[in-house]
Amino acid sequence: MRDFRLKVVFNQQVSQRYWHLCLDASSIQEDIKPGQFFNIFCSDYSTEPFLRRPFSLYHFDKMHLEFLYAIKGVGTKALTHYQKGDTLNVLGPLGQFFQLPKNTREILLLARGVGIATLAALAYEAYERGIKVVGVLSARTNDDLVIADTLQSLGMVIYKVTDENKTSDIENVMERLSFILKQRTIDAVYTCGSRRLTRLLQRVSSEYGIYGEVALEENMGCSVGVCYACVCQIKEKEDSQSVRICREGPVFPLEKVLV
Amino acid sequence: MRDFRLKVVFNQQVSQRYWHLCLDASSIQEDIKPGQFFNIFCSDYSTEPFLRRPFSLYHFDKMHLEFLYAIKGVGTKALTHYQKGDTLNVLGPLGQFFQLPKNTREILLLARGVGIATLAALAYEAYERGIKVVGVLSARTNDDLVIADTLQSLGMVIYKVTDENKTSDIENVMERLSFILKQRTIDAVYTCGSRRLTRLLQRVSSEYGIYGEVALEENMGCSVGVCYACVCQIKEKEDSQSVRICREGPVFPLEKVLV
Amino acid sequence: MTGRINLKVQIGELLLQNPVMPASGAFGEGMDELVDFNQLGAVVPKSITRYPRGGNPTPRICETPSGMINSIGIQSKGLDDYLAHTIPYYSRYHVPLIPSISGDSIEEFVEMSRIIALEEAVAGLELNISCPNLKGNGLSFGMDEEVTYQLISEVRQVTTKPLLAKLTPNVTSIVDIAKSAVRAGADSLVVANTLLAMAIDTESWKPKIGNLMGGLSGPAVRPVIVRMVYQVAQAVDVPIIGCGGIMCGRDAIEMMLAGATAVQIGTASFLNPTAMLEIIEEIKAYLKEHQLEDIQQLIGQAHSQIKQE
Amino acid sequence: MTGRINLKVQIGELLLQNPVMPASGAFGEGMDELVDFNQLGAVVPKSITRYPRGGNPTPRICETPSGMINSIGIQSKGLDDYLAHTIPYYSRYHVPLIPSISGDSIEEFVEMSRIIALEEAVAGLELNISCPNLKGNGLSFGMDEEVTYQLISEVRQVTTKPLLAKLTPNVTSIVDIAKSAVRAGADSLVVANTLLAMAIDTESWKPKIGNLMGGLSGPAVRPVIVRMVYQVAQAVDVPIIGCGGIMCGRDAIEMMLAGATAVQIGTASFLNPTAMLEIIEEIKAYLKEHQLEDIQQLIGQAHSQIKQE
Ligand SMILES: Cc1cc2nc3c(=O)[nH]c(=O)nc-3n(C[C@H](O)[C@H](O)[C@H](O)COP(=O)(O)OP(=O)(O)OC[C@H]3O[C@@H](n4cnc5c(N)ncnc54)[C@H](O)[C@@H]3O)c2cc1C
Ligand SMILES: Cc1cc2nc3c(=O)[nH]c(=O)nc-3n(C[C@H](O)[C@H](O)[C@H](O)COP(=O)(O)OP(=O)(O)OC[C@H]3O[C@@H](n4cnc5c(N)ncnc54)[C@H](O)[C@@H]3O)c2cc1C
Ligand SMILES: Cc1cc2nc3c(=O)[nH]c(=O)nc-3n(C[C@H](O)[C@H](O)[C@H](O)COP(=O)(O)O)c2cc1C
Ligand SMILES: Cc1cc2nc3c(=O)[nH]c(=O)nc-3n(C[C@H](O)[C@H](O)[C@H](O)COP(=O)(O)O)c2cc1C
Ligand code: FES
Ligand code: FES
Repeated sequence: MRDFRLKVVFNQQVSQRYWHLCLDASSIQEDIKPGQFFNIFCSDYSTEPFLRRPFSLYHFDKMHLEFLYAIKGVGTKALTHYQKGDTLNVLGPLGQFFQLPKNTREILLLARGVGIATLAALAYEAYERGIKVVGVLSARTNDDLVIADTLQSLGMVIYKVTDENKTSDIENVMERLSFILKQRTIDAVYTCGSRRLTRLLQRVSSEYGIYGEVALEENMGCSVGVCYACVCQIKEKEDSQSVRICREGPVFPLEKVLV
Repeated sequence: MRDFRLKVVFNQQVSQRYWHLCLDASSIQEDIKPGQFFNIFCSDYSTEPFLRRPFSLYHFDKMHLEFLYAIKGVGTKALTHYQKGDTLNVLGPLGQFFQLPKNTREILLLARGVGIATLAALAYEAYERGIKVVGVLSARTNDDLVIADTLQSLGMVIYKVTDENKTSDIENVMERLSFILKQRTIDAVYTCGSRRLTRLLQRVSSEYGIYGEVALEENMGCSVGVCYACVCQIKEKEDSQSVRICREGPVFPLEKVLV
Repeated sequence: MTGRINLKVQIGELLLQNPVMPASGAFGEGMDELVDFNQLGAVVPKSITRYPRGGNPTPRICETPSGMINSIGIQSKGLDDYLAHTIPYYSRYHVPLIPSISGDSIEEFVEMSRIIALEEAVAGLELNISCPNLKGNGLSFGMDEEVTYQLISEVRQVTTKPLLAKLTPNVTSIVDIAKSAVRAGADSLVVANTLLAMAIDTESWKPKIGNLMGGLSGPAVRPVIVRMVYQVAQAVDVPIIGCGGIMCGRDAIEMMLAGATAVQIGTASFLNPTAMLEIIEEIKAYLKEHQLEDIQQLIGQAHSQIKQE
Repeated sequence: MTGRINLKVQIGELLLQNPVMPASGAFGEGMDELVDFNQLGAVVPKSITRYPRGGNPTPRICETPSGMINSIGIQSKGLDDYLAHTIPYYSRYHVPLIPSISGDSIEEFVEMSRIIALEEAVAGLELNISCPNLKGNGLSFGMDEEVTYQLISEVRQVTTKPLLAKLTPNVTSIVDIAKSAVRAGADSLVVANTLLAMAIDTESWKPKIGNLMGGLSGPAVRPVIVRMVYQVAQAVDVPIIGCGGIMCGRDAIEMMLAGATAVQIGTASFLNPTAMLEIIEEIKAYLKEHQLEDIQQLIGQAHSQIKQE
């Protein structure tokens, strides 16, 4: 983990709300894994934001770090001003990564909104390791599901549900999950981006006895585990314990998180 | 006076420390006069400065407002980031302008540093009205005297004095002034940019009984006369009175200012 | 929903057409070319002192991260000039005129209040008991509960017009001072004046303000003032006027959610001379967007949000 | 001039190799990959409480103009864990270790101080008498002269190691509290903790901090803290550690010109994790540029600049 100063390779809008940022990672020696994130300083060119903003890797290889981000507020807006050739301070790689249990042959991803970006990194890794991927991707609009097609084109089975089509309600998602879990042999489930969907997947995975993980989000200060801004509650035996999303997370065993 | 949103026509570096900014003024109906200034919001693209920065007009016509500014700190640095096509919020025209007494045929300008920009506007007006101009321009380096040549090329008599040539000391300037005032019939004198030179010109103009004016500078808050940040002391009979540089100034009768 | 949006708010017996007014010291005649004063909720001119006063040495302002320090020292032409020129000038406008009064002693506050309140054009009085510039080392009347009580109750004797007490944030408990002011008869509290501050030039090693210290204003201080408005709103029943760092409509709304009935705008007018008018428009647009008919529906709502949980 | 620049400063009996140390709560083990702790003037870990404590509800931080609000609530594993893990961890480094202590009562402060001071690795103690999060509505020990005096004098009984009292800025007169702390035996004063603040989300109408209010830090508050350092430096003779909004070497120098002997860096490390090391370099470069041999030549110089006039 270090604070790298990386050149922007491209930073382009890919849908109404989403942007795709690619940085030159040739100077990074560190091992990077899906689920990890970088804390990005996006205020060189504007008066806000004051703090850095955390973004998971969406895709990466030896030469590139790629992020997929949705415009929310000042930070993500400021990030859109960076252009090819500009440099960005990115601190990372940070946090724990997703685990693919031994002998996993097929996984299920349940993602909502920007959570899709986080799980996409895992989808790519699974793909490279020959693990099959089924994804249920949820968003406000179809336009927000830009990467669904990319994943589909790699042969993954992708179900899209959206608010605009009224297909994203819990009942409908539940139905899809049951259908998938009955039809296929899913070895592990992963989720990111929604409390409601996390709770749903907790129920389903415990019912089916499947290993699961979730990646959580919280406002961050330091992103390196010193400030305790980013905590969440984790079940420990009878008790619950407060852990840091930037350090012990953002990826946690699904059954342990209290959401 | 209004807060105009004007397009940048060009904004270019003209010497090591000086930049030349030209704005499209076609939307301005107001009458503008040499000595007046605009208060410019230069922080659209950077975290600083917080307040606006005041700049006198260096040159203007119906279509353009031109400013000549020296890089000092955060504000002027931020201003250099504006490019052709960008827009700038400029509040003005503000303040009182230089007076050319009736039947003036020749004037003397004594300027230091950025004060040269302020007096240049007056030089151009004098030139257009057929009034002869003699200028003693002082700066740290010869490089800072970019517009001296422009003025010279219009037929004005320009004396350059600089710190680097060790010609800018008071004695030497005094000598030049005496020489000019003896050789020529100067009807009025004007100064800007230096307390020392202002005091010198006060002595000289009172000795020779010549009308004089000075343009002053001070940190500004509102620039429209409401906050009383920008005051200076003016002699009133026996007494002295506090006046606002943005409102009663920046141009004042030379003999009245207490510097 | 009728489509008509109500922006009217009540400060004591004053009904304001909208909650936006200038903060004293950042407003005055020079702005009339830029701002139609008749659009404002009220007008609050620069604080007036009993006798003419020259003010402090320059530099009188400097900028700081997201803020500025000022130490003007209440330059003023004195009460006589105020009665002769300032009040008649503002009488032209048909929005409430609220002179801000800055005395050197309780007696001066009382004397000025009595005289100014007699003017028909004057709708209410703001008592600047918080100016950190007047006395040595930044002290002010509003730093002491007892002094605050005494000052306001004595002024209360000489006028029935609405009294707005402008509190200082430079205190351990603004709630105690606020309660004291209300007990003494203040009809409204302006929360608050500037935070006492200082900046030093690392080249000259000298303070950036001629008077060494001054008052910090601008967005940097807003979180402190929002907190104080919230605390004071829990403790007193009179309307609060939020003042400190409001730059846009959202900032004004934040202040009102915290418990302010109206807002004052200072520093924002330096960055954008028409800020007050834009803030009024932005508040209107916010209400429309959120399908609210009446600005009253915002006031203090952060409190109810918490109680609900 | 020899070309060697002295950055050493003295805090009580502690000689620091340079004046730059972390502010408690914005520093910890997770930073060792980024910062060589041996380069710092001292290390100050997160405040420790007597018993394990979960801390406050999230969100625990939010950003504000040029600053941030935090209300962590001193999440801590308690004293036993601190003795077992934290102190041994920092013992590896050869810079002074200054634990920050946060008690719920004077007795707890005394008990923890006594136990922690016994550890050989501990060079001095910082008493966090200023945390605005612990008690209802932002109260803290350091808001009262008497309580401050009593707390520090009782702790003074149980250890001879240097005591640093971290003051709160949320008071009417920080000078009175500072004098009280020094009278009680504090060897140094940290000026200061965070300003009590609040921000409200204009969409949800809820406070942006789970605990409603929190402490404002970052460059927004620096002018207030510089003022306090300046005032306290005039009033007491112990070394002051300036803390609040220092982002770069120039800011540290401003604090020292105001009268600080050393500085603590908090929020800056969030924006730039190597900020502390860069600040040390920038101070060195500043001294070189200004042909100064010794950092002592800066401390309190704003005061002499004024006296000279
Ligand atoms: C580990 C992690 C990975 C993430 N990965 C992605 C990703 O791949 N793509 C993506 O689009 N988004 C991702 N996010 C979310 C992203 O960080 C937020 O959308 C972004 O910070 C919003 O900033 P803003 O200034 O645009 O919005 P703001 O208007 O400032 O805030 C919008 C919301 O963002 C949240 N927020 C504000 N500050 C922070 C902060 N310091 N840290 C975290 N959240 C904050 C607040 O809860 C707020 O409601 C991730 C978040 C975390 C914690
Ligand atoms: C009426 C008037 C006309 C001017 N005309 C010109 C001009 O034509 N060309 C030119 O180059 N400069 C001009 N100046 C000076 C110019 O305003 C300053 O150089 C500029 O504000 C410096 O800003 P900065 O942020 O770059 O420097 P900073 O580092 O912020 O400050 C450098 C110096 O500028 C002064 N300063 C800071 N803030 C302000 C403020 N709000 N108002 C005034 N001064 C301030 C301070 O005294 C400081 O010492 C004029 C000033 C005035 C008052
Ligand atoms: C230049 C300046 C002058 C001020 N003069 C006065 C004054 O005369 N009386 C007063 O009560 N407040 C005065 N104030 C304080 C403002 O009224 C207001 O309380 C403060 O600036 C905070 O609001 P803001 O952040 O919107 O500026 C002054 C503020 C500034 C910036
Ligand atoms: C996230 C966070 C946690 C903090 N925790 C503590 C703490 O545990 N004890 C303490 O004395 N101060 C704590 N502080 C206050 C800092 O030590 C420091 O006084 C304050 O942040 C001002 O300095 P800065 O502007 O450099 O951040 C904390 C500050 C932040 C931002
Ligand atoms: S963000 Fe600081 S501990 Fe996680
Ligand atoms: S800058 Fe406000 S009165 Fe001149």
